[in-house]
Amino acid sequence: MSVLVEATTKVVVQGITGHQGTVHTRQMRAFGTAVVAGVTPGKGGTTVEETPVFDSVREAVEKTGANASCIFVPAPFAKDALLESVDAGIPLAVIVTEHIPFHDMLVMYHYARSRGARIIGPNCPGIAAPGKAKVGIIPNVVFRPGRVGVISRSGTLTYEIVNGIKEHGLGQSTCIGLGGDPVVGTSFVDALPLFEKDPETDLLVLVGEIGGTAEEDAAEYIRHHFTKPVVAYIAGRSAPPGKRMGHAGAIISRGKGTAETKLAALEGAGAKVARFPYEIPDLVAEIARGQARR
Amino acid sequence: MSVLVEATTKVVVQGITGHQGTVHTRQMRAFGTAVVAGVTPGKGGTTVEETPVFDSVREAVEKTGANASCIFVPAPFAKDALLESVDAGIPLAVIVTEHIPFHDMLVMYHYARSRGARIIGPNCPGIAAPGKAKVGIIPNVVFRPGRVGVISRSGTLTYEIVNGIKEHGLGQSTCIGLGGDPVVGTSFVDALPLFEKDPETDLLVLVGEIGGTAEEDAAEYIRHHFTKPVVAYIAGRSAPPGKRMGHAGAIISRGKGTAETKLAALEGAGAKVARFPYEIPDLVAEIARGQARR
Amino acid sequence: MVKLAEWRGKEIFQKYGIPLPKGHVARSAEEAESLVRHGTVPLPCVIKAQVLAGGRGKGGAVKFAATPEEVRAAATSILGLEFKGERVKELLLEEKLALSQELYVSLTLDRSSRLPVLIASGRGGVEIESVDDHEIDRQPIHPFPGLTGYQKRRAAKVLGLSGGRAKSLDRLLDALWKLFNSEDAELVEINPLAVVGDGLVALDAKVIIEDDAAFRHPEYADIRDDRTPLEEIAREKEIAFVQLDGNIGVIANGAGLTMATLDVLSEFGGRPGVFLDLGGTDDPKKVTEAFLLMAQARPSAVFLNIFGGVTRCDTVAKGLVEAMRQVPASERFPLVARIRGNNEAEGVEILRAAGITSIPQLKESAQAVVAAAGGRP
Amino acid sequence: MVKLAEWRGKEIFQKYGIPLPKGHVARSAEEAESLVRHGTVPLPCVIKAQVLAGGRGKGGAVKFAATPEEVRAAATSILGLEFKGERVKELLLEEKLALSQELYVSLTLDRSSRLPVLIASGRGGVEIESVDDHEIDRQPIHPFPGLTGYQKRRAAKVLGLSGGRAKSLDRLLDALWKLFNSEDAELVEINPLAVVGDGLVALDAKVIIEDDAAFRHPEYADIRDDRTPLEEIAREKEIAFVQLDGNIGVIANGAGLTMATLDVLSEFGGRPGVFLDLGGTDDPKKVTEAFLLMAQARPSAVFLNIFGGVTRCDTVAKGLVEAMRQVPASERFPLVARIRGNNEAEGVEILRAAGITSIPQLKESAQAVVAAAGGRP
Repeated sequence: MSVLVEATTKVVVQGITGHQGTVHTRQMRAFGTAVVAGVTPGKGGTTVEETPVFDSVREAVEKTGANASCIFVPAPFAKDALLESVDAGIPLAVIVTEHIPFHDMLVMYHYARSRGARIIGPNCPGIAAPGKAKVGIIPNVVFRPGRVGVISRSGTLTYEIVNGIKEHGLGQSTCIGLGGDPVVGTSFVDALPLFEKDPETDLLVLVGEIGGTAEEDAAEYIRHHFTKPVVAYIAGRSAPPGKRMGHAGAIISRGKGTAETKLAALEGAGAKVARFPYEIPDLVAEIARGQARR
Repeated sequence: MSVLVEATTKVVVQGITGHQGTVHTRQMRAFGTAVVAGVTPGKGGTTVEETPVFDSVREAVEKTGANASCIFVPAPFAKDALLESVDAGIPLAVIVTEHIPFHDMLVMYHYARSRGARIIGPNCPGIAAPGKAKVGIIPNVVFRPGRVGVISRSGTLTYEIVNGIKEHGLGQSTCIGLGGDPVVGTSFVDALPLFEKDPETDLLVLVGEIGGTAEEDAAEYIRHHFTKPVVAYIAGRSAPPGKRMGHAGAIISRGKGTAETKLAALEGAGAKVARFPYEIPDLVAEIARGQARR
Repeated sequence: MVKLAEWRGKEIFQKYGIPLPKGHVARSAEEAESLVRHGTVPLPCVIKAQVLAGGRGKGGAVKFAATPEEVRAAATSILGLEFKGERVKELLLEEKLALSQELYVSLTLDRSSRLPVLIASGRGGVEIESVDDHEIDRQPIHPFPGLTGYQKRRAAKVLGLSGGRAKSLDRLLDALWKLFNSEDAELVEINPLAVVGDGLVALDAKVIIEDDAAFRHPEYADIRDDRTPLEEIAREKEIAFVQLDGNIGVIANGAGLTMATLDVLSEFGGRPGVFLDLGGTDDPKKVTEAFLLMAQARPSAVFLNIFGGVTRCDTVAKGLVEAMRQVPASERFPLVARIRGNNEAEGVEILRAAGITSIPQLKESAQAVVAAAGGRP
Repeated sequence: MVKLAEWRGKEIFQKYGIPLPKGHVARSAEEAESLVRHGTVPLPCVIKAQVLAGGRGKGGAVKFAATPEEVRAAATSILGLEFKGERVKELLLEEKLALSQELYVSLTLDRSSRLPVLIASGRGGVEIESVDDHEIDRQPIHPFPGLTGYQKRRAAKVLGLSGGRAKSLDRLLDALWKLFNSEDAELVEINPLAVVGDGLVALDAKVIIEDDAAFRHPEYADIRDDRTPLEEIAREKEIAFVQLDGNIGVIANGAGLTMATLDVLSEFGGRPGVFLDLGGTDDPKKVTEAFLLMAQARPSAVFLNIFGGVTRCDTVAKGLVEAMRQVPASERFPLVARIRGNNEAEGVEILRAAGITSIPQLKESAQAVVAAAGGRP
């Protein structure tokens, strides 16, 4: 058992006939994922990367039993694509598309949730469980099966860190790139319980960024509910204060949102804090050695 | 354990300062119900029937721990009242108000559901578990504690039937008047599982009406999932064909909706069918005797 | 429910940008002729009786005309009709379009799922009830996200539309969805929806507005269903009142109890003719008014069957006694009363003091009223 | 994000029926004077610099005037200002209202709950960040039912409004909620919201529109944030490009990796000055354009730090080599490259053939670029 995806996960790629859709269908298949269907309205009946293409998700589900969706359709149509996936009964949608208006995501998130479906993303690299399945775009080369879980708000930085873990001779259980948009389908707090109960994860790497309060929320959760060791890294420690969102935004994240508040919260919750990405593998290895000794 | 309400249920009455709100607060209290609060915007700080009145449901919940709401506010404001109750975290709302536009109810129903709250009604007499609590307006005089469950789409006809059961020397476990509006918060199908798992209910009386497909849906559920004996009555057997809702409505309920289809479905599912209200107590008594013998 | 005549439905369609044929209403043959002479409605045109019932085409209530003289003749013949019990007072004249296909779309409520449903069929132009189930597509629409792109694409596929026609459908369905919600409609139906060239045109319009939403739609307040005068008075007094064939008047409270009463009366050979549902009133004056209304319907006998909840038995008894005092001797009727429930003892006592006996059991009281009305037993 | 100047925000407010003072924009002192002389703006009036930064009142960018001459003088003095780095080019002249109270309301997004939040405070007219937490009320608004009556009642209570003022707030909040959604706003803020007589008037308007929603708001396409010319070019080419103080140029892909790179460079004493995020491009031409843009910023050294995913290493290498060929000798810069991930071997080989060594470890490569830029180590 891994987190969210299994070897049995059957993926439908929405927007499969686009460049990214096609490229990553190939990559997912190379990873060993069962990509069973693609959807592009009007292109039903064709084939992409040996994958049958349907006009609608409903048909794809009826014909192939797809139970996870990977969405590449352009931002203006992403909301529709997600709603179609949810209404077709698919319980998991990874949205790779970037630049989706957050007002659209508000509807997508709350609707999916009310229907019992989970969104990962948008603007995210997706999920991968080495040796099982990948739904998304994380490069295959960074993975190696193992017992380190990774959750991250970043894209390429996740690849960097996951790769670092591999190069250190360790491997990953499941890696989830959550995306860093204002409204995400799954936040650290939503993902943590999944790793907590995953028997294949021994310890967790959490990769955050400045802005928002997701890391502070995560720290709160870790303090009270998460029993596995955590290694945390927050990118942007030295970033100059960004352009502010306006006063009201500051009111919401009052006294939160900086690298300092995030790092303090995570350290306070018992996480080991890495100051730079390349420190993560050492910290992970140290904990793993300690676990092996017990 | 009864269905939906317990002796520990704490009721807030929304619209308590209106005539009906006040009258039925008194009646609920006389039934033994813990009516802990009332809400009428602008009337906070006053008292009605020894019940403290608050400006908002949130305050009522904070101060009194209310966990069920009984809504009497006029139709144009009922949607707002329900949303307020749901947002205040109240898991059960009985809406007595009639004439709520179904477009409002669509929002109320789906929103409540997405937030894990249950609506009974609208335009309904509510719930009563004799000896425990009543949330709604069913006359106290018709009840006597016992082991017969009652679910009904009707109002006064429910009183008639519940009273008939009492006059026959039997008593009720829980009685729910679901209301007969186009969009109801809880239908037969939603209520049946509650009675199925209620250890205090030995058999169930189901009171339906012509129109819609709720009884046919119930029959389908009973056939497959309901193990207790059911006595069913459908009002309107001799009613002349009503003004039709238009063609599309007929398309939805194709071949359903008449007394004949409903009675046939219920009989087919194993229910004992009463032809008139006054036949119900005899059928119930007969089953109860059979159960006692076993 | 407020059923709108075709021309009113089309006025609303226009407001939401749903494409329509060029047309105009006429209330006389002269007006009809003048509309085409002045070019307000182009020729050839179709002349349609503005009645609420379906099946107008077969019933001679729809005619075509190519000249002003033909328009006048057609208008004259249709205006004289009584169509399924409704006298034709208004006509809709519309240009006759060269259509290549007739489709069907509607939005209504599915009570089971508590979701609006988009219904589409390629077999338009006939009563949808006569269309085979497998030729009708139903899609539930969740009110939160509303009508989505994929649902509109599916509808286009079902209707066999592509290109400009699919785009036209996309816009039309958005408009229909908006109308359904903003106007508090129970039903919006376009049958037929005509394919004309590269676009779509709504040839008919059926719109039913929900009564309960009347408080936010004063614009429909002047539209009346066809009611009897007494029904109209009852409506103004907010008393549910229905007149049918039959000679027994029934005053009850609640639709379920009213229907059950009807079932029992029928069982014993009674012919209930007037139903008056007191609903949840707690005002003796309203009860009196209801009885006076009932008296005007001249029933052979009246059955009062009340189970007191919100409506208390003593309130009803008081109202009844007052009404009996007011009813003129010529309008008196035999009365059987059955009052049960809240404040039953008080109510029974009030009736007894006025010389009226309340029979507690439904069966016995029903039998008594059937006998009083002159039927068996 | 598109921050709208006050007068633009108020144009939108007007569209949604939010009550405003009588006012008009002026772009010169003459125009300002003429506006009051012609009565377009009544006297006395307030003259406000149209800059995006807050704290205008304290900064001399807001003045009052009672005569046309005073208006001209005030306009002249404000138009000359450079306010927090922004030159004042536009003024908003508005009637001065007799207000009895200054309130605060706004709508924005709470990322944690994924819900819009209605923020209200009785302490308006000052920067909301300076107001105590317990004087600020936050209510989450669910997008499905939208803003509800009970939430508006709570806001009125928090703001101490009743009667006509509460009714005015009710309408204003409905308008604000509609605006927030229909205009794809990140933030709508009214501070101060003035109590004037029995009603409310928005004295200021802060509206920020979300960039990602630009595709459905062509009306905002002409509004530019204050960007440097290079930033503007980058925006047109859809390359994320930020200029700050510092001498090291950083080209990376992805915001997280860019920030992490910055953290590491800073650790070793580097001063990164230009950030260029390639994002998820897979087009060598775009990489070349990015490098040419970077060259124009004249960095002391450039650090290319790419982890290939969607962006493949060989694509980046090709684009880089092409760029190096095009950069004029005068604009050449020392380059440290680190390319990892998808097609790493191919990319490294392409660079090697062009004489560029990719340093695989982040730490070592960062140290190398700091050294190349003239810093330690």
